[in-house]
Formats: sequence, structure tokens, C-alpha cells
Amino acid sequence: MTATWAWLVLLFPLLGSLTIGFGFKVLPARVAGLIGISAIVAAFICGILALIGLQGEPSESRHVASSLWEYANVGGLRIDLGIYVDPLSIFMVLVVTGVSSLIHIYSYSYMKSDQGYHRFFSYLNFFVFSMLVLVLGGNFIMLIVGWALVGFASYALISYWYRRNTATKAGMKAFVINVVGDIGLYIAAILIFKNLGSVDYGTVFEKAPEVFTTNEWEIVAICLCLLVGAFAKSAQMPFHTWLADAMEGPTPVSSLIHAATMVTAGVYLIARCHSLFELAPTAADVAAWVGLATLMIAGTIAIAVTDLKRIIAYSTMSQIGYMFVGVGIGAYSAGMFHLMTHAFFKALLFMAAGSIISAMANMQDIDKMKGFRKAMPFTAAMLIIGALALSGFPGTSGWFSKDEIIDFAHFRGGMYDWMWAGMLIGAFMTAVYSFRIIFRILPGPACKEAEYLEEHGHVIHGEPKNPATGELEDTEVGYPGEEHHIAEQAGGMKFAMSVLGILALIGGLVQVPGVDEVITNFLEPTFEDSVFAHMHPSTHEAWVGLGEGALISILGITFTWFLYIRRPDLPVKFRERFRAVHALCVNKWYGDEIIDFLIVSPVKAFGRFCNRVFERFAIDGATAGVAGLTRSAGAAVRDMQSGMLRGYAVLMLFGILAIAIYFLIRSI
Amino acid sequence: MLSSIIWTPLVFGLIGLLVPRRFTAWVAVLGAVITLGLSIGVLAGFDPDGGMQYVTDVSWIPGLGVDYSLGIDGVSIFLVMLTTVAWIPAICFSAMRSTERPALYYLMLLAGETSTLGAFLAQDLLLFVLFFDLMIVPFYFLFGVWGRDRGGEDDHAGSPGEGAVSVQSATLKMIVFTLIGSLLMLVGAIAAAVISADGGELTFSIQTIVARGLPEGSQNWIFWFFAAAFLVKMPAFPLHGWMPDSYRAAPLPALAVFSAVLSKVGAYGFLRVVLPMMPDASDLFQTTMLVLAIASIIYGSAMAFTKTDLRLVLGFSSVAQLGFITAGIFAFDSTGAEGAVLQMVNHGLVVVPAFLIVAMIAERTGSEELGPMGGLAKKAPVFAVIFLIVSMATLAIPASANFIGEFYILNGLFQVGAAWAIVASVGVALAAFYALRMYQLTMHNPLPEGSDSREISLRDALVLVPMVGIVVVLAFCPQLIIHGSEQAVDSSIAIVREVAK
Amino acid sequence: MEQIAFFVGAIGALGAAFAVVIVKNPFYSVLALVIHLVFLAGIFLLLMAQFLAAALIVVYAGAVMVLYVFVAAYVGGIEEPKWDSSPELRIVGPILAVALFIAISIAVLGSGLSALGTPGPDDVPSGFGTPEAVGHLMMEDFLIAFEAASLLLLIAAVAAIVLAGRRREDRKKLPGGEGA
Amino acid sequence: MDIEWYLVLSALLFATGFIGVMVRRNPVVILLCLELMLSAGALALLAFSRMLGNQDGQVFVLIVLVVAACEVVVGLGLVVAMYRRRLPLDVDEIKELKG
Repeated sequence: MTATWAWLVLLFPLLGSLTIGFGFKVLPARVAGLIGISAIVAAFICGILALIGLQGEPSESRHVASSLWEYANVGGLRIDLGIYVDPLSIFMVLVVTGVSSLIHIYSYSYMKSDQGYHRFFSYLNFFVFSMLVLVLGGNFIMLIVGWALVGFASYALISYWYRRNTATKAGMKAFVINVVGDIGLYIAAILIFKNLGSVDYGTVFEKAPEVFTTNEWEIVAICLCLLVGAFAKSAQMPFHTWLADAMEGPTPVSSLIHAATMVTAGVYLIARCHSLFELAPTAADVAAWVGLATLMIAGTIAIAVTDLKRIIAYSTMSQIGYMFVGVGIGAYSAGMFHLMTHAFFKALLFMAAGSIISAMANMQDIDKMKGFRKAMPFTAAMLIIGALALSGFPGTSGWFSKDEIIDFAHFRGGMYDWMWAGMLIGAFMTAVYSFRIIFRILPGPACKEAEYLEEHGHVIHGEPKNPATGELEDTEVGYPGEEHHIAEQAGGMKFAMSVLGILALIGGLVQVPGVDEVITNFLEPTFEDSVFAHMHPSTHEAWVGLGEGALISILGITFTWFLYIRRPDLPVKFRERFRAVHALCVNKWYGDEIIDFLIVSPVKAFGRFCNRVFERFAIDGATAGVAGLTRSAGAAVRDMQSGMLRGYAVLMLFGILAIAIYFLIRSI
Repeated sequence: MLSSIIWTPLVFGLIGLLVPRRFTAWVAVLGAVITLGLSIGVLAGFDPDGGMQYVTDVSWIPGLGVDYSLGIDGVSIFLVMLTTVAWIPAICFSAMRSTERPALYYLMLLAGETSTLGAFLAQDLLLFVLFFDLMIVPFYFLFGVWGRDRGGEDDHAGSPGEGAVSVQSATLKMIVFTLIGSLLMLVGAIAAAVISADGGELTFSIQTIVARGLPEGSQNWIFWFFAAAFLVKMPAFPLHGWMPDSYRAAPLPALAVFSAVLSKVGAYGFLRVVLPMMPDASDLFQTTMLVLAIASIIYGSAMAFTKTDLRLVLGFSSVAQLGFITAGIFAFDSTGAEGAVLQMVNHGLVVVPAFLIVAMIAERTGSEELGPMGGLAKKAPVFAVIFLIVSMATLAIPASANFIGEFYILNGLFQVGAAWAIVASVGVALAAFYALRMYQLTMHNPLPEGSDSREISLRDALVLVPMVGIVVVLAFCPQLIIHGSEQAVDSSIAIVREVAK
Repeated sequence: MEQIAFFVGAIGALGAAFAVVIVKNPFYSVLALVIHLVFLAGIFLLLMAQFLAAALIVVYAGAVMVLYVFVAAYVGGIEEPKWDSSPELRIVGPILAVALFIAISIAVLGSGLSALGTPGPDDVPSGFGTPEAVGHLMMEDFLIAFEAASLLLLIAAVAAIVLAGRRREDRKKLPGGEGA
Repeated sequence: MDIEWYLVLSALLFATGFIGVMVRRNPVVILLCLELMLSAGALALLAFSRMLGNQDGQVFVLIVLVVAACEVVVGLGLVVAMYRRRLPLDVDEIKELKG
């Protein structure tokens, strides 16, 4: 029964996507939106039913594999169209469908005036379907399928406003980087098949400890290849450059795909393959260190940039860095816990940002925003809740989840103490950049857009401009419409944000050290084979950790307050003084340029070389050479063709004689 | 049964000469549809574990041991299906537009189908060579007569960015390259028959020659004679010199089937003739062939993303795809070879709609050059979605059958050596780039002046949608093809695997 | 008696043949060929080919050679120019011809056919070589070849008219020219 | 008289004719030399016919004569045409057919 519910979880979003897609000419826009929402809500309900079914099983057999048909099978490499349901996948299903439902409701209002309403919901439902394939897939090939389909959906939604050159470029970048990640997974799957003879989760995880010894190079290679995929999808170093550009997509997309769900797939992957990673501690350490590097670097960038959505995007990278550290060092349930709370507060932050951006007539620069506190009280409240949860303010969900990871690093000690220190610094930066947003946007005298909203009760009409380049927009096609909606006025948005706001505030209470450990207990069947399964910091240590986190967070918020409210001249001075550092951060540590220099330029140069030099000289040259050879051979024979009749007679005689002599000699 | 499949198209082509002008095209469509029906009939009665089936064997030139011998097995059946399927959209697409000298045009197209089917079905080496050579004749005329000069001074439509091409020189290049290959293959075929007979009764039957075997020394040179013909036909790097010009000059419907099906004859030849007949040489030259294949992948992909002419993008992407197929075959692994067969069918199914879409794009923008295009999706969502599906299948996105093919090929390559698979997978990443670039630069971005964004017409949709439908169905169940061909593929590579051990 | 006749015929035929090749004036060459044909007809008789001997004299030496005479007279007795573009042929040609002769002789004499050394069987059927016998063969066994040959002759006649006949545009250009 | 003699005579006549073809440049004379070679061939045929006591050879000779006549007709037609066009009657000068 559980499997049936799980299949239904997959079916509804697919059906929704197809119905909207095929019916785009027939269905009224409202109906399409409602179909989209109900498909996801239905999937969420099926997810809950599957959860109930699964919880009915005894703890040691709490996993179900189910297969529809044989997808492909050659030479022992058998691939089933199958799913694998266990607490981990159900956890992900619930997070994905739950957050998606809210974001669909939000989009229903937010995208109201958009010209591609059907397309948007069709893509969005398709994304949810793909994401569910990713988390439910029963073998590595299904994982790859889901992995690539979410990449595709992400591409389609990033370049959703396809008349913008910037959007299409960003989509391309995201897609290609993700394909590189896919290739990592291909090779990992091939290696797994070669060594273990199967790609099914059940068989693989069971046989891996028998086949591999710890840190054998092959298992390390497998894990590193998996990590390539994970890094690419989760925008970790050095594959991080696409995520900021992905903000070209509509805000609900950023909220759903590029914050709450898809980008956390890498974390899910490591958690799913934890039994492989525990056989390759080196690879697990790589994951953790890369996560740490990303969280710190992304933090510095988030402090420097001024584009509202990009600040949140870098904060996403940074938070995923925490999750990577978590699952890298063995704090699986903590990592998954942070994944969940992050989905709540990050989706909330993006939604609030979307509301503000529409009020700004699609402007995203925080330098131009000011004084929205009075104009948009609801949005302001939600923004503050999001920022508090993000910075780990005591009591909020982020406080519990983030500090659980940080604490676990300290608990493992040794080399991991360095990570602990790094993560504390990161936490401080988190507080700084989240409240930088708050203190720049909300207080102070209202900017003209906020004033207009306050006076007229609706948002200002701006020139249709591309927020990234400032170019005037082509309004005829794929145009977002005269106005987006703001949370103050649209019921759907208000509802979605309220729910998320509540969850961001109290969502952490499900996992309070020493009180209730719902997540850990729920996920236990999945992670029980882990060596870290029964290693926990004691309740006392955990509370000490939470105390440290609270301190850092409050310090950070106070520091930011001092910087932006008390002495607003200081940031400018800092910027002047440390021009180089600021340039480094604003330019994203030159990640784009480095990739461009190391990979894109050489490939392009190779292409040019092929085209201009090789093709022209070697291939055409060879062709011309063959032609020339034929021609000169022709010329040689042509000279014999003198037109001299008597010459021909002589030649003929030579021929006759040669043949005659040949036969005469043979007859001897 | 197989004879009727082979000759039906030609018969209808000839009937087309007799009927009034306005019916010619529809007679051709009817012929192609009947051929498809016949091949479906064969497929329905096909037994995946039955080896060679529907065998026809009539003595033809008894003095030389040449038989009119036909047969079908798990590999050829799907290629025959691909052929009969692929020709229908090409002919329908032409039928909906006016063509000069229609009777001759459709006769040539259908003659091309006849000879291609003959090559896939022939079980006699000389018959195979004959059909292989005959294939090029109708296409020579199709390209030469209905093609046109491109990229001249005032030729905005012909992508001047890629330089000028004249029909004569393009077709001449093609015919010279192909003929050199074919003649070498003819010599190789005769040599194979004579040497394997070893003074005994001369026969060209492929099965008999395989059973008799060839001495190792002779295998080595006969191998290259065959390989030359097949590599040129594919085309593979560095024998693709004829491809860019011919592709640019050719009429698109003919080019669609040419690129989709004829290139597969080369790969099919490796699987049917070269591996079983020359196992020692295949084993000896495995590394060389793999290097060529990988070079095709990398080079084709690199060219595909620098070219601005849509036809060339597709053409070089074919070079890369055929590189994958060759690599899969020469991995001597059942997953690799099966992946190659799957990929042959997939690539054929994708290329036909791709070229027809190029034709439709050219009708809208008046150009086939990527630079000045864009924004066509504006009023044509259905058209854009069809193209999107085709592009995604081209780049072998997981969940398409192309992905399964590519994955199996990579897996096969990995069994030979990890480095092969890793280098080949670079091609996967590059494919993502060029396929998406092609889609984006035509469908997305602002719509330039003078371009006409217009929804696909119902008739064109009727041509494209079934093809796309097949691609989608296969995406859900590639096992359909794998199951049917597995046994035949295994027996094709069985001998060479023995040797390789 | 037979030998004498052969040698006379052979020497005459050969001598006339050399004359054809050597004589400068084509008109004399034609006459030499007529003489050659007469001697050859004699040798034909020795080989019991009475009908062919007659045909050779009547059709060949008579009709065909008249044609040659007409043409030679029409185009005039043109002397060959002194300058020869490839004088080496004057030496190479005869040497090659001698080599050819030797090759043919070796081929014929070395073939090991025992009948070569005999004058041929005596018991030839009665009427060997008579018009009646040849006519029977021609009309019975070789009818198709005969018809083909006659067709060829017809075609050749038409071809000659087309080739030698004056073209219309020539006629227009040269209205006063010689009639065709 | 043995058949050998006839055959050798035929070979001699053939070689003589060939010399003429190679050495002479007047088309009329070359045609005459071709006649010589044909008659040599006819002689050989007759000799074999006599040797075998079979008259088929005689029919062949008759056909050869017909073919020779045709050749003469066409050849002389060419000569006349050349003369009409004021072309030099020298085969070395008539070489427009060169490659």
C-alpha cells in the first residue's frame, strides 16, 4: 500500500503538468493554476498516507522497493523503473510537496498578470514531478533521471522570461554545469555497477561493505564522482557560479527550486549514499571541507552584493554548505533537519523579497530600497521572521538545526574542531547579511516606491526594464505583466507566507535536544547501519552549543544594527578602505572568471582551432589533396592522349606484343 | 516478404512517373506507408530469440557464388523499422510543399529507400556491397538536382557566415569520397570471398564466410578496406571532409533521411560484416578504432558548437553521435554494442524531425544561420515544445532512450578502460551545450526584425508529432528495442569476444 | 605445280603490299593494292576458296578499289610533307612490325598443331568452296550474321552520305561552291 | 603446299600493313594498309578453313569483306569530308581529339 501511495505521489504532479501543458489553449488561466495547486496538494496528501503506511511497519523493515517494469536490461546491467520508499525519501517527499504546495499557492497570485501562466504552472508541476523522481527513485539510474529532469526544469524556469538575453544565458549556464554534474553521476553509477554488479539501492548498500575495504581507491572514486554531481546541483565550490545567475527566473522559482528543494538534492544524495561515504571517509571529508569553504566564501559575497535576490541566493549556498558539512561529518539527521528548516525560512525570505521587488516595479537593488516598514507591514514582519530564523536567533527553527550541525563538529573533535570554528564564523556572517537586508530595506524614510504604495494602495508602475542590465524590455512576449502582486493584497501570497512564517518560527521545536527528537527518531531506520548512528553529543553539550549559537547570532545582529543604523557611514568607509577585498567579494571571488579561464576559453579555443585551422587545412586540405592527385594523374594520362593516330597504333602494337609475349612465355 | 519490403518503394516510385503530376506525391506517400505496414508485419512475426529469420535465398550469379539472399535479425529489424518510419515524414513533408520535377524527385527518394533497405537486409556480401553503392546514386541526384548553391554574395538564406558552397563541388566531393570507400570495400568483399573459399567453392554468403574464417594476415588489410567505406559513410573523423558541403547544399527532406539512416549503414556494417568476419583484425585494431571514435566525439562536438549554420550543427552532432556508436561497437561488450544499436535507432528518430524543424525555421526566418535568429517561440509554443523535446533527446537527457543508449555505451567503454569512458563523457557535456545553444538561439531571446514567429501548421504537426511520439514512447521503454536485439547483438560480437579473450 | 603457283602468288602479293606502303603517290598505292588483291585471289584458289577468290576480284579489286581511285583522284595526288612530326616512327615502326611477325610466327608454328605441317585433308566434301556450298552455309547456319552484316553495310552507306555530304550551312556560306 | 606457309605469308602481310599504318600519314594510304591487314586476316582464316576441311571459315571471310567494305566507305567519307573543309590530309595534323 505504501508503494501505491508513493507512485501516486509521482503521478499527480505529472498529470497536472501534462493537463496544463496540453490544455493551454482551452483552460482558463485560473483553472490551470488551480489544477497545478491541487496536483501538488494531492501529492502531499499521498505522501502523508505513504508516511502513515510506512510507520505501520516494524522499524527494521521500514523500506519498500517497488518496480513498474523493466526499463532496460543488458549484460547484467538491469535497470528497473522502480522506487524505493524509506523514511529518508518520505521525509524529502513531504518537504518537497509541502513547500511546493505553498509556493504554488503563492505563485497563483504572484504570477497573475504574467503572459505565460499556463507554461509556468506546467513547468512548475513538472519540476515537482522530477524532484520526486529524484528522491523516490529506486536505483542510481532513476536518481540520474530525476537529477537531470530537475536540471531541465530548472533550466526551463530560469529562462522562463526567455526574451531576456540574460535569462537565457543564465539558463544555459545552469544547465551545462548541471550536466557536468550528471556526468559525475554517470561515472559513479558505472563504477558501482562494475564493482557491485547492480545499481539498485538495496543491493548496492548491502553489498558495499562486503566488497570494499575502507578508503579503497575505487570506493573513494565512486564517492568523489557522486560528489561532483552533488556539488554541481547544490552550487558548491567550484560549481557554484550558476546559482546567482539563476535568479533571473521568477521569484517563486527562486524560492522553490533554487532555495528550498532542488539545490538541496546534493545533501539528499550524500545522506542516501551514507553507507558508501562511510567506507570512503576521505571523500566524506572532501564533502565537508568543500561545504565549509562554500559557506564561508558565499557568506562574504552575500555581505558585499546589493542585488536583493542574489544576497538570498548566496545565503542559500552558504546554508547548503552547512548541510554538506553536516552530512559530511556524519550528522545525517541534523543535516536533513537543517534542510527542512532551511526550506521553510528560505522560501519565506524569497517570497517576502518577491513581494518587495514587485513593489519596486521589478527593481532588485537594495541600495534603492528604503522604508518599507510602514508601507508593507505584513511583508516586513515575514522578512524579519525569515531573517531571524536564518541567522539562528534563539527559539527559531534555524537556531536548532544549524547549531546541531555545528555542535556535532565540535563533538567529533580533532580536525573537525577547525570546521566548528569556521562554521561559527559563518554563523556570524549569516547574521550580518540577513540583518543587512532588514536594516537597509525596512527602517528609515520611505523611498518613492514605498511612499507611492502607502499613498495609493497599489504598486508603482515602472518602465519595463531588465533588472540585471537595465535594458528596456520587449513587452510583447513572455512579459511579466504590468504588475506583480504584493503580499499585502493577495490572499494566496499572504496565506503561503503565514504558514511558512509559522513553520520558520516554531519548526525547530520538533527536535529539541533532550526534549523530543522527532527527526532523528523518524530517520533512524535509514541511518541505523551508520557508524555514527549512536554517536550523539550529550544533552548538556547540545545545550551549550545552542547557547554559543544564540550568542553569535545576537552578537551578529547587534553588530549589524550598529553598522547600518547607528553608524551608517561606517560601511561606506569600510568599502573605501578595503577596496580590494570588497571587489573580490562583489565579483564573487572571480568564480566566473576562473571557470571561464580554465574551462570555457580553452574549449572555445579548441573549437575555433578545429574550425579555422584543422578543418580548413587538414580536412579540406586532404580533400583538396585527393582532388589534386586525381587531377595530376589525369594530366599525366592526358599527355599520352596526343591525338597522334600513329602513336596510338604504336601503343596498341606494344600492348598486343606484350600480351602475345606473356602467353608465349607461359606456354613454354 | 523481405523482397516486397525492399522493392515496394521503388515500384511506387515508378508508378509515380505514370500518374498525373498532382498525384505523384501522394503515390509516394502511399508507397512509404505500405512499406512501413509491411515492415510492421515483419516485426509482428519476429521472434527475438530466433536468429536469422524470413530468409530468402535464390541463386543469382551461380558462377560467382552470388546469391540474392535476404534475412532479418534483431539488429536489422530495428534499422529496417527506422528506415521505413523515417522516410514517411520526409516524403510527407515534401508532399506538402511544391517540388520541381516531382515524379523524378519521389522516384529518387523511394529508390533511396529501396537501396537502404536492401543494404540492411542483404545476407550476401556482394549484394550488400551492391546496395551500399546503389544508395549513393539517388542521393547524388537528389543533392545535385534539388540542392542549391549556398552562402554566396547575396544569399542571406544560405548562412554566408560559413562561406560559399556550390552544389557541383559539394556533390562531387561526396561522390568521390564515397566511391573511393565503396571501391575499396568491393575489393575487400571479393578478397574475403576468394580467400575464405581457399580454392573451394566460391560463395559470398556472409554466414558461410564467417564460418569458414579468414587467415589473420588477410584480415588485417580487408578490415581497413571495409572500415574505410563505413567510416566515410558515417562520416567519422577524419573522413568527414565531404560532409559539411554536401549537408549545406542538400534539400532538407532528403538530407533528413540521409543523415538519419544512411549513416547507420556504416555502423551496421561494422556489426554485421566486420566484427564477425574479421575478429582478429577487429581485436588488433580495437584501440585505433576507439581513438577514431573518441576523436569523432570530441571533434564533432567542438565543431557543432562553433558552427552557426543549423545544418552543420546537426551534421557535426551526427559525427559525434556516430562516434559514440562506433565506440560502443568496438568496446566488444554486450552493453556497449547494445547501447550502440539503441543509439542508432534513437539518433535516427531524432535527426529526422530535427532537420525538418530546420526547414520550418528557415521558412519562418528566411535563414538557416543561428546568429540573426531568435524568439521564434513567441507565437509558436507547440513548435517550440516539439523542438525542445527533440533538442533534449539530441543531448541525451536522462529519461530519454538516447540516455540509456549513451549510458550503456559509456559502460561498455568503461569495461575497456576508464579513461575511454571519461574522455567520451566530455562529449556528453559538449552535447548539452550545442543542442541547447541551437534551441535557445532559435526559439528564445528577442525576436529580430523580419522574422515571422508563426505556429506550426496542422499538417506539419502531423508529420512531426508521430516522430516525437515515438521518441517519447521509447523514452519510457527502451527495453522494447533492447529485448528484441539483445540476442542478435550478442551473437554479432560473440566471435570477436572469443578472440579478445 | 602447286608450289610454284604459291610462290608466285606469295611473292606477287608481298611485293605489291610493300609497294602499297612505300610508293609516295596514293594513286599508285591504290593500283598496287589492286595487284596485291589479284595475286591474293590466286592464293585463295589454292586454298579451295573459289567463290571467295571470285568475290575478291569482283567486289574488292573491282568495286571497292574503284571507290579508292575516285577518292584518290578527287583529293588529288598529295605528296606527304617532308617534315615528319615523329621521325622515330620510321625506324620504330618496322622494328615493332618485325617483332609482331616473329611473335605471330612463333605462336602459329609453336602451337603444336600437327595438321599445320600438312596441306590439309584430301577428303574435303564435294563442292568445297563453291558458291553453292558457301551460300547454303550463309543462308542456313549464319543467317543472323549475314543479316547483321547487311545492316552494317546499310548504316555505313548512310554514314558515308552524312559525312561526305555538304551541310546546309556550308551550302549557304558557299552558294557557288561545288555541288554535293 | 603445307598450311604453315600460308600462315607465315599471312603474318608477313599483316606486319607489312602495320608498318604502313605506323609510317604513312596520308589517310587514304592508311586505309589501304588497313585493307592489307584485313586481307591478311582473311588469308589466315581461309588457311585454317582448309586445314580443318570446314567451310565456316569461308563465311567468316565473306563477313570480313563486308566489314572491310563498310570501313572503306566510312573512312573514305571522312577523307572527303576533311578535304571539303580544307583540312590538311595528314593524320598528324588532325589531332583535335587530344586530351
